Amino acid sequence: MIRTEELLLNVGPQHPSTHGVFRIIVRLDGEIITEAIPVMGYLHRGTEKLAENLNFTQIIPYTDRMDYVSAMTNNYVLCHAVEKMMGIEIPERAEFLRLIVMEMQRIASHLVWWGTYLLDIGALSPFLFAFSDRERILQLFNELCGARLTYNYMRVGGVKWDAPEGWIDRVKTFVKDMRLRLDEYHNLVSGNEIFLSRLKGIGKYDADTAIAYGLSGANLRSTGVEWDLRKTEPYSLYDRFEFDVVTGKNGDCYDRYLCRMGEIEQSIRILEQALEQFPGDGETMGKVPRVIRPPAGETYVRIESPRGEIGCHIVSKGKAEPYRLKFRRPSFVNLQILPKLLVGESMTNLVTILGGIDIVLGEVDC
Amino acid sequence: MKGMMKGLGVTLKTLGAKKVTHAYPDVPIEMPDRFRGIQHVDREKCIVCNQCARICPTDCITLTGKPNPDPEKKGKVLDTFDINFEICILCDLCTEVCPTEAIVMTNNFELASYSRDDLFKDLDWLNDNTKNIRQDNNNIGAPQRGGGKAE
Amino acid sequence: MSEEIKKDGETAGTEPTAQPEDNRSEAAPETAPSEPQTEPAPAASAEEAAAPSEPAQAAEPAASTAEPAAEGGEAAPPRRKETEEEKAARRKAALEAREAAKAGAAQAKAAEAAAPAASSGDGGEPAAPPKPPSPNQPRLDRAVQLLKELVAEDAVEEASLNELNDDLPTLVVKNERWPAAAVLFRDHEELGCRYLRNVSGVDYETYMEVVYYPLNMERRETYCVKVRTDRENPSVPSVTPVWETANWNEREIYDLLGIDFPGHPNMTRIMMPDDWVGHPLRKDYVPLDPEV
Amino acid sequence: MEPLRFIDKPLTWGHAGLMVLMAVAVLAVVILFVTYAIYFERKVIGWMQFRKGPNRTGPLGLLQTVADVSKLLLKEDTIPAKADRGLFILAPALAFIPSFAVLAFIPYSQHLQFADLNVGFLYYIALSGVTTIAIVIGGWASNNKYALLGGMRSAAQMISYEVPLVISVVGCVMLAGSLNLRDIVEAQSGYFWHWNFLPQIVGFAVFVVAAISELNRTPFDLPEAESELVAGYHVEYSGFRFAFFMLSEYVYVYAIACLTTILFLGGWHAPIPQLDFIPGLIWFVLKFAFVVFCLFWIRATFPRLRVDQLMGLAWKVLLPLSILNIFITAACIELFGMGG
Repeated sequence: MIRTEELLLNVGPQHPSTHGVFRIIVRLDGEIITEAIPVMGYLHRGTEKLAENLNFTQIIPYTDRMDYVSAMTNNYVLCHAVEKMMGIEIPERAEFLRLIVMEMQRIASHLVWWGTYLLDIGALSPFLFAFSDRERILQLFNELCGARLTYNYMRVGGVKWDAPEGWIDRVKTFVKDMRLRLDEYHNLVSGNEIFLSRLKGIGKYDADTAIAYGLSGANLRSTGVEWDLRKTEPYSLYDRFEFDVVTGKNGDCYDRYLCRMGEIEQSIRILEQALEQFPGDGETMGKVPRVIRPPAGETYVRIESPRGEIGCHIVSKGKAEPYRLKFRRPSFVNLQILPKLLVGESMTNLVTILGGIDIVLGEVDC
Repeated sequence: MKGMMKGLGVTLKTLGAKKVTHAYPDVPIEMPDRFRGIQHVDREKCIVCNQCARICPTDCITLTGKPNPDPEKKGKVLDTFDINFEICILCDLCTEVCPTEAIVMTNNFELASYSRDDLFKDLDWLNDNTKNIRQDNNNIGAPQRGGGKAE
Repeated sequence: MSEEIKKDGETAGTEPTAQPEDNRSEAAPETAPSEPQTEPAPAASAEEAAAPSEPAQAAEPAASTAEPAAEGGEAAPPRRKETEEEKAARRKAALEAREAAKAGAAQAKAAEAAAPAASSGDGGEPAAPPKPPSPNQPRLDRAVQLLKELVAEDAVEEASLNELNDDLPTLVVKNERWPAAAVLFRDHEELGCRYLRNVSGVDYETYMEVVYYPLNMERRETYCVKVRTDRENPSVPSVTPVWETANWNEREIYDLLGIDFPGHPNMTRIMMPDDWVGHPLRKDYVPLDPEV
Repeated sequence: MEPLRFIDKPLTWGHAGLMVLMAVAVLAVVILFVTYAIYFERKVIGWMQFRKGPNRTGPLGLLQTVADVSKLLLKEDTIPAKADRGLFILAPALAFIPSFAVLAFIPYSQHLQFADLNVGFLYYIALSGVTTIAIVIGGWASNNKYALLGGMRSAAQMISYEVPLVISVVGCVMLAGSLNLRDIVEAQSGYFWHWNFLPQIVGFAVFVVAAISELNRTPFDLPEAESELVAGYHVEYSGFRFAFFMLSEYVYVYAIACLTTILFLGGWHAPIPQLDFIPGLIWFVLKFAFVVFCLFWIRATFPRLRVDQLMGLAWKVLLPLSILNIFITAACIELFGMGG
């Protein structure tokens, strides 16, 4: 008589495919997962608590460290929320710069995702391909604001730095090259039969489930829901540009992959238009009071980060520090569906599904 | 099969492509001027206004002043100035608020050390850190700039 | 965003002639009228009690503007143990008079603008006369009506439009009525909020509040629903059965604020270690080691 | 090179000494190969990824692997407290010995061969199966769940893929009329279209896929899939025990590359007989290097298969194809008089 028993496997916190310090306790029947319990908080730094003792300018560097592969959008959501409460007008040039860096950041973020996801699936080269191109974006950011990852670039009322000499032209060159590189990426991976068989039909959910779980970003759009805050609730200057919301059909990992790759292309489109229309001259800081004190009250502002809807809920009592600052982190919300998706899948698909959700642990744990 | 062949084609093409590897320790990396590296503090320029210590989000700056030794002059001069690079996040806010550009960023970033104690830099060290000082500091947060326009 | 505030932001820059002394004294009225109506009396009075001390301290360094830098320089560098008022005062001391005038004017204007904004959010009453009615007003009224009709007469405690947030219809729902109200929000065809954007918990020192942002994706309409609970035994019915999104968000709020969510399938800590004592985001939370 | 055939002669002390010497020589060659196979693997994959690959240890980084191996050998030998000590120690040795033993029968050129076995190919299959056992033992003895999963995957994979691997070769054997590898190579003499990879195209394809799988290399590197199982069966191994696993893996690369060359690429034969003046050994090495390069190339490009797909591929695709190949080959031999 053969005795079989379930295996309790601890995936993480140090595991190559959890993209940070994330832990899933999985119960395995053979290689089939019967239960998955996510455990997080290893990277919890209490950003929201820290923020209660800091003024808004001081909080901006902390937002860099939440979603550290997409710091620009984090900067933006905080500044945007404060500006909204205070009714500050942003000069057009500053808003253009913000939009350009946010779209570049979206490309950079999706490149990181693409590289690491393919690494999860077992392909080595895409990681280096993606990072060598992301490097160019980081270099451009470095020229713009002096940092490669934690930019601290935006300020309430504008941006800290104007574009340096020739920077816009260098971005234009990059955008042109990026189009070609994107084709190369598709040639390298997107048609590969092994890759397709790994992704198609894996981690599938329908639109209703996605909405019930509050998914956002490519995770939601892969089910066919046309929901991109840049289009549905335009902020910044997005209503001036022409671009499509990339959606999928089946809501599986492959559609999520296509959505994100399509978003890179759309970001390139937006960048091309934005760089053409970039105002030749102008202010980069609006009229901002010396001490930034939003009026008492509260606001919830949301924008489309590469991972989905990032929101910033500020409760102010009219002081320079927020009374309560809460970030709606898309990774955190998107990750909730993971235990549901994992049941009945194999260990290999755990990696595929987790990678497909695209989480950044700095943001999950905040 | 077609997709696999395409992929093989891409990697084969890359075999002869230009490499991006930077021979870093042998060839130093030139950072752009705006790069935010280890601060330089000019003890002559500092007016001990404490702005940098106050804006610092991580409280890594401590400074004290003393009366100006020259009785003719008013105000204070810097006595001690320490930055704890264990917790400094090089966010640039201290240079942004400095009214006299006494604290500025440099393009140096190599801080690795075998001891945490070495990361505690005092005034002498920071004052002597004069290589690659950033030219344009864009201190938009400084009082005379009024948090107004950038340039 | 209300047009008034925006306009004031612009005009503030063009009116640099205001006297600095006047602006200092305006710090007190700034906090008082902007007290939102959604706050109960104790919080407001505490705030007002704190407010007068601020200009008093601020005035002193501002008077000796001759050498503003010296003030900070001789003391040890500021630590977090300083009170908020002291910090604010120091910051002001560092301003030059011209900047202070500008900033003061802007703040005063902002405060004035905020005052009508706050008063307009008074239980669905007509807004202040000069302001055109918001396009969101019917939406708010309808939601209130539906909740009153279909859930319970006492379901809605307050309803207002949040001017700081694009006139967002904001409802305060009675704690016990919240599960039924949540189902209504999701399933009623006129509300149809199948998507829950965000859940936040706020500690207002006299009570706790959980803020929900349900969203109707088809019509792109967001609501803000607040549920209040007392601070001693904070508890808000869980809406995880209604919106799965709430699951981890509620756990996070439980973890960081200590609000219990009866009905939640797995009410455990999510960020902090399981054996952690206290709830860090509470205003009275004392860290074990203040240096860390 | 007649002295090399001494194995067929009666065993004397002299012969035994020679055998030991030859074994040491082969070991030296193999270790040299492994050292530089690893080096070139890293170089080639680096080049394919816009990198330069190892370039800091020694000139052009040529001493990189030497440094790596020295480090592994000097490293503290750790055995997990809860591991099955005996089996844990046994597994790396058990993995390496057969991998080295299979090299004995490989004919490098017309005359250079250590043991001319009549059942050469079967000998390879029989011995390489032992390594599978070693991997399972290693995975089990580590007392680690990841290692156990890796070991089980490895066992399932190796057993599944050995079947199509053997059957795909049957076509070649039928064409040559012998299991002896020298005879198989001799049967492929002539122009390069006489090499088995064209007449036996189906068999060749099946063989390549099954061989890569036998090697546990991308896209079949599931037993040690680092993104899922961290490192699979050798997750608890470090130091020289880990080095032994690595070594046996690369020795198998060597063996499989040799086998591919011999069975399908005409062994030491020149592509066209006019080029016969170049020694056969050089042709052999060239073909061998090409096969090894292809392995690296594939590793740089492909993602990994999933376990269930892997098993499905073996049993549902490769096995029927290779059996079909036997029938087609038999029919061709019968109808068109191909082969011997």
